[in-house]
Amino acid sequence: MASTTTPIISSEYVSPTRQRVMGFVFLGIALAILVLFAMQVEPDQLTTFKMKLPRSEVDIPNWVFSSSLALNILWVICALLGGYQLVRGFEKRTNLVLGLISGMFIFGFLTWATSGDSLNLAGLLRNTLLKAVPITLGAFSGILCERAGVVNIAIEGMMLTGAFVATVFGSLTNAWGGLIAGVLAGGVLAWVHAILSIKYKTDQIISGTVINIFSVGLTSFLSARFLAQPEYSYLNSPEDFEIYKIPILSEIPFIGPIMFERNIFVYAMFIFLFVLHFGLFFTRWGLRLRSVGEHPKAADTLGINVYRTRYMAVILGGMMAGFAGSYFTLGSVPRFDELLTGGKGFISLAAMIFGNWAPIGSLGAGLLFGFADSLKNNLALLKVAIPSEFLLMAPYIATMIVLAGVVGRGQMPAADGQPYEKE
Amino acid sequence: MNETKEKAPQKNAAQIFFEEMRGGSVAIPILAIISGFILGGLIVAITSDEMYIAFQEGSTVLGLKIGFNEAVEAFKALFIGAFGNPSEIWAAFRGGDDIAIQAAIKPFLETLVQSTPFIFVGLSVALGFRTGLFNIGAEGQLVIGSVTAVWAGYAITGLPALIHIPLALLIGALGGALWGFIPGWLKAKTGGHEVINTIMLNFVAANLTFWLLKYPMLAPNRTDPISPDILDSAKLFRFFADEEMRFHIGFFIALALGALVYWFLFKTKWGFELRTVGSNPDAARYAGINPARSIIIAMSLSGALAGLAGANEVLGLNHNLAPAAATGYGFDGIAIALLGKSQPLGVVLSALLFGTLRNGGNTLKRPPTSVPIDLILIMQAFILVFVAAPAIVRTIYRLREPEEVEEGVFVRGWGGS
Amino acid sequence: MNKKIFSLLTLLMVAALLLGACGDGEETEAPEAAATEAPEVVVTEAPPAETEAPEVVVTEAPMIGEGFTACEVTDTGGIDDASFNETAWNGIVNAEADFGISSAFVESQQQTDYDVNIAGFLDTCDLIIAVGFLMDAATQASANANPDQMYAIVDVDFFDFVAFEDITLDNVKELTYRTDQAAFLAGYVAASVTETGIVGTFGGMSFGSVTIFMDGFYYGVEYYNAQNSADVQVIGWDPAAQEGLFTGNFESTDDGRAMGVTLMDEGADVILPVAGPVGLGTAAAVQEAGNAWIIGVDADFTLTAPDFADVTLTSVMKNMDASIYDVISDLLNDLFVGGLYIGTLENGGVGLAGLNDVVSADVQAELVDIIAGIIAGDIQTRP
Amino acid sequence: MAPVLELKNITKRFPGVLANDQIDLTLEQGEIHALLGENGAGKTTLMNILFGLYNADAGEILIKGNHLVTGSSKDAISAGVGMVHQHFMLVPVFTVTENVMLGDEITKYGEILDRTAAADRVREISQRYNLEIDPDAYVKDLPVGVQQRVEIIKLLYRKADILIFDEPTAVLTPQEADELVNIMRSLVNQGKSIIFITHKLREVLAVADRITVIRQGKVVGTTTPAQADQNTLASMMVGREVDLQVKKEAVEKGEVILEVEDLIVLDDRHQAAVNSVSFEVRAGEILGVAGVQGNGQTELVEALTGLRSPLDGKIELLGKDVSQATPREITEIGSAHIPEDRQRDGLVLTYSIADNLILNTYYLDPFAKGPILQQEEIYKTAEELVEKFDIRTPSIITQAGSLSGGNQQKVIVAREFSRSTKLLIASQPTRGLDVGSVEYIHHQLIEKRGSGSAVLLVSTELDEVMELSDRIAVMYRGKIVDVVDAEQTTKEMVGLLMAGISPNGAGKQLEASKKTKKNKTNNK
Repeated sequence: MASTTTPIISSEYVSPTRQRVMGFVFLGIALAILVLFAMQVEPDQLTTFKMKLPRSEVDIPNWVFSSSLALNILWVICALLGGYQLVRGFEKRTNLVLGLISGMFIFGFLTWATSGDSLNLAGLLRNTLLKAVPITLGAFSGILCERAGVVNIAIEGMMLTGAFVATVFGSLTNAWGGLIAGVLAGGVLAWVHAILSIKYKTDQIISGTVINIFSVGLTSFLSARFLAQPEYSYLNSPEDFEIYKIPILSEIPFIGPIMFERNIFVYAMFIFLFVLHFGLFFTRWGLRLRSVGEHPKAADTLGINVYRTRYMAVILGGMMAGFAGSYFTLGSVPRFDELLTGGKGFISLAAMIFGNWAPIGSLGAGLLFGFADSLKNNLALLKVAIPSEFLLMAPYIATMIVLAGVVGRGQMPAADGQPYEKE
Repeated sequence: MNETKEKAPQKNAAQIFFEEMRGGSVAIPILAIISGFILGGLIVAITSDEMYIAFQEGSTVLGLKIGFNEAVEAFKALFIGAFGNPSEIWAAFRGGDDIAIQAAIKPFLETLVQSTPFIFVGLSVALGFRTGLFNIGAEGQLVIGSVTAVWAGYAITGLPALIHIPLALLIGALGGALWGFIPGWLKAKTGGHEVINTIMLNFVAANLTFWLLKYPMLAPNRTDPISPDILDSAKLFRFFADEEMRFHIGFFIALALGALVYWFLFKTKWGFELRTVGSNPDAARYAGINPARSIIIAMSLSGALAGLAGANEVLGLNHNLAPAAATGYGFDGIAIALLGKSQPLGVVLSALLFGTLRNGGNTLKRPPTSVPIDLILIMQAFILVFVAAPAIVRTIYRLREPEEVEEGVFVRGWGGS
Repeated sequence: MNKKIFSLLTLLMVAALLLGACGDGEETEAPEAAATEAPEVVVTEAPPAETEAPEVVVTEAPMIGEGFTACEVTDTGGIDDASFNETAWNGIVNAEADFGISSAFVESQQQTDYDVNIAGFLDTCDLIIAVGFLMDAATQASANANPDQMYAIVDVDFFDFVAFEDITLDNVKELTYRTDQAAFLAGYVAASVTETGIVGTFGGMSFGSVTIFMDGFYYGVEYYNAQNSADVQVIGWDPAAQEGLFTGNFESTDDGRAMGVTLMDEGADVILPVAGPVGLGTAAAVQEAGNAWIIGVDADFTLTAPDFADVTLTSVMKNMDASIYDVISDLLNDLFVGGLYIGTLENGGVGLAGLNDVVSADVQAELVDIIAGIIAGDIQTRP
Repeated sequence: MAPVLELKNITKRFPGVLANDQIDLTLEQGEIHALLGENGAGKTTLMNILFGLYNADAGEILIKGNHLVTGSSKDAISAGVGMVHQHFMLVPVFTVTENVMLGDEITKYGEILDRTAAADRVREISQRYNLEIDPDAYVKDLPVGVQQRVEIIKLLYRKADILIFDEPTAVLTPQEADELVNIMRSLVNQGKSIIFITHKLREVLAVADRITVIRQGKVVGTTTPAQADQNTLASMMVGREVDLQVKKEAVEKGEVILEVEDLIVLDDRHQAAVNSVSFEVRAGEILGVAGVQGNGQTELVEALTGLRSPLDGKIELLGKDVSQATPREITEIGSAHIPEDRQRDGLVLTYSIADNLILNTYYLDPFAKGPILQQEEIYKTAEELVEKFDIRTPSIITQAGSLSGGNQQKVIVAREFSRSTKLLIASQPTRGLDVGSVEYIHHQLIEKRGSGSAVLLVSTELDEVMELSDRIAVMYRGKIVDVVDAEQTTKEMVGLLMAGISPNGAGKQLEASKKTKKNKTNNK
């Protein structure tokens, strides 16, 4: 390709400028930890992290340490890493180190915020996990579609419809009935998206926008017309999924109660993570799906039915979004309210891009969003002097920074968003 | 090829119209709107209890009849809500009483009031489309525009209306422009996709506004997050003394901007640059146009137009700012720009349609029809599908295929480069 | 049909609440009511006299409301928010059943809708009820322009902030509520049942009509601490700084759930969510945890969200339904006077719903004294 | 014995074009059958029909006497048909093995890919047919010639008997092309049959057993190399006598217009696509840049036109340093540019011809006064240019996209030649054009030279460079291997230079260039 406006940077390449910039970023973080946190705490203050969930039977003592000592160690490590980056450079591992240092900054922030107080770390992580569930599942939906070359901006709409349908059918039958219905509803919308974008070659972003508008309209319309009416209120109390404690795993200290005392949505997220990763990269199904998203014509010449593969991928993606939507009404709160997804579908989209179109990356991005979302509650409780509105903004700004290439550009499927013209 | 135009580079309006008609450029939106209404009516019918009761207790025919009536009643309400009652209008004009005429045409004027922000956001999104940008953040730009405009409305004092109003509008536009500039700059410099960035900025704008209203912009002596009222000198001129006749000059400002955007896009070299970048960024670079600069300019202008929508709402209608000042306009803007084929004239017409639906919808949701206003969203979605996938409409109504592709294609995918 | 039965049912609840012991006659019709009947707290010793007359003759009276239409314009939340808008609506529904009036509602999507929605009811409605402080200006403007039209507005006391003087319009009833008084009681009750010594609260957005609950709740807990030399902590609200825990919306039940979980993680076992339907998410979290309590807001949660009746400790009642019912009744009986109404414990405008069995009889008895104290003005319920 | 392949009466219509008109073709066992025709004659369409990528409107296909139901490449593949496409059908981010097995995967436990077994299979094939390859390499990292090998292995993996090569030499050096011929021969010897699509007469005569010529969708005739020569084939292909020679007058060389010194340009992957290149072009001469596609020509032209800023070195245009100038500055100093990809860079296909004719002068008087475009002036100029450059169009407001390739190129030529410039940079100016248009463009270039302009002609068509240029600079792996006088060199010599082999002592330079960068490929 001759004249693209921005050069494509291969994932492994670290330019000298970037090396220096990153070095200064690392040092900046070190300085921030020193000035903002380490110098603000009294020498004798303690930070207490509670490691046990309130109802958990697995006992584990609180984690108590000196705030200032911990903070001083943190900034020194960051400064050393920054110095090394400036002088020698971590090359390929720059992003890894950036992740590490970001982690230390966050830990430093928590240590500072909690100094002289206590914070339930286990609870924070559990909330992070739960908040990540719909986002990650939504991102999986995006991955399925986009790996096959179809942009799905309609995750939000599919989630919303999935949540609505799951509520109604969950109320009429049981949780499983609701789940199946919600998943199918997502699939039906995706089928429409597939027809529009694959058969009619409508711009995929427009097609997605239409589905979003339609979903908001339809669910709100039906909700106002039926669910809000007292005589139909029985349609808005679905049976939801109970917590299922996994026998041995839930006994593991700290991690057990956080991860293995949850309902099926959390487990499903991990199962889908494995299935999707393995399926995409280690099976015939995945190889073909990805080939259709990378170079559909090549796939076509090898006898792979591009249209059918894309239909399949998009419909599966829609079902995944329907599943993600069902989480809201069957896995979280058994009740549908207008617009209850609150933009999570769009965050999913960001998480997918953030996660480099890969299931594991998306989970990471989902956890990051979940963490930011949960942390703001804890910070409000710790009376950290940051207005709640700014805490609410944090995840979105973080996404923009990541997208701006601070962490490096991802590898989008080459044919993403391009309709395939057979003739 | 049309033989008549061979030696006539300057086409007149009638020629353009017939050409467009044959190619479906005009026919398709019209048929799409008709189809949208039919499907909307269908939804009203199938969600009405009365129809099912009639099915159970009466006959199928009766049920269908009742369903049909429900839909007709709904659209009647929508029509009267949007344009007024024809017989009343007729009577009022015959009577010649000013007050009665005012009352009779009030729904129609209210439709124009409701259309005004739609024109602005429609133009905003259309300008982006023309430059190959998908501005999904008109919502956030609108919010920021209303914040800055309301600030200019109450904080700047001592100016005559003739200066204060344009100044407040300008500051509103600048606020929106800033909120468009950010994703534009990010796109041009880092390739970060504007769809994601504008979505993110919508959330940021909402939270930022709430904080501003809670603290720096909180009206004196109040506790709830609400800004002070703007000064009288910043209020957009209203044409009627009656408080309930909200028709104000904003509508004409919007129309003027429509003309301005048309002139800018199609009659100036700047517009030529933006459209070239939108149609073929590689060719634009080849032709010496700086696509990065064009992207930044286009996003800023797009933001400015959306910001004006917000300014229009606070300066013309609300006169102060509270949370939930305006919602949903971002997606409406996309729909309007698509429906209007990103042509300023088309955008104005589509915005009038949306204003009609919105205002009519307000009547629709009141008794006796009590149809949730969300119906119009569903109808809009249908209309859009048909516009975006003209092949469907062509199949249904058996139109011929167009020969030429249309100008202005979006950047596909997320990569941004 | 169903709708009528439901209306009747709701009416009975309200009647039961307002009149305390007077509810006996209708018991058979309302099986769900039985659950709430027993631990009833009598918040109003002296119900307003003028409401008593029409109330008693519910079934026999001729429908004096024929031809009268009452209409509600909601805030941006839906009519079915299980709290704010819905409670107000119930007042109209009750009046509909009692007086045979007609009713209508319309939901607002955004600020610019308020004018339109109010104006849209001008021709058809005898009384327009605007719900929410955001409709302040729109209602005032409309009322000034239409002196013959009657209005009621919830949560607003008209005030000219520039001239710094109160505004009273003859055709508008401004309905405001000292919910801090009722929330104070809830705080006291919460402090009495907590086992962890921590109770929590959060809001939807930081509006005055929201934080007033949190203020009262906080002061109620403090009062309990002072009276019983206890050390129950409130997390999620700091009345001095007027900062606390907020979801940032009134829609996301999932956020409500997360709030509940977070508060429980930090040890709270009684939670007051002041966030409309978001609170139902908290209720779901509390129900799942099993060892905590939720306090309902605006309406009695055991009625509006019966699924969570088992974890509902009590509800802070903002009896918008009753006061709107009264406004309609006054209008029908030519007793209407424009101006400010302040719902208090004294006049029954606010109150505490039925207490869960877990609340000891002692505490119930103490509440009676506290109510008296508040009414007398001896106890401070907000900063 | 029945022919291995028979195409009967194949007809295919595209909107406005009859691409294939009742075409008959037979392929015998063990032969190389060349399908010869101009660009746009319908060769590729025919093969795409055979391969199931397109559906024919009429006609039938017989393979070893059996009907082939077309409509899916799957059927074609299972019938033993394989195709090496002109644009490689390879997924760049997949490995060689993954590309080879895609669509016919070796799996274990049902669905799970058995990469080891597949890699073994690839290795086995590559040894048997002498096609050296690393099965685990990513395709995006391979040079073009090796990518072509992957394509061939893909066919052999599928046990294809009928191999179709679509313009396979377009991206190869003459030497690589010769090697390909050897590979094709050995494949035929092992029992395969080959259809070889090309428009290059020389290759046809060298390789084919039989030659079928098609023109405008129709079969003109079938012949053999023994019965035909270049001229008869050319006239069959074009339909009239063609003069393959270009006449050019001697022109006095003038001042130096463009001077390039030690230019280094990075490509999109941050590798030096142009590595220390120096040359100059004088007024009144055509400097041809020869070289196999992807040896840095694209990046060189981009640097010269301001589309890509060079890492180092100097570019002087009319004495001004323009190495960091913008495209507009360079245009204004006096450079015209016919871009390599006219549809991507040269035209806005959705714009009218009139707008395309002012694409880089729209802001200048008289087309714009202040910010306002002067529509009448634009139309007037457009009418004149359409007339002068003989652009065949219904009107000047017709969309450029609806014109034929030749007329599109004329629009660009009209635009670039209507400005008075001292330098013309023409990149692949005749790619994909019919013979008539090629003649026209060649004529225009010569005329430009005659008018005292300097012309830099970049082309991968060696014949074109040889005929038009005064001097020829040969590029190989980002270096200029040698600059030779067109009069005093031969095709063979330039061919060797294009392969990086320097017959007269430029070897040192080459050694250096080999060290600097390997894996240099274009990533088209």
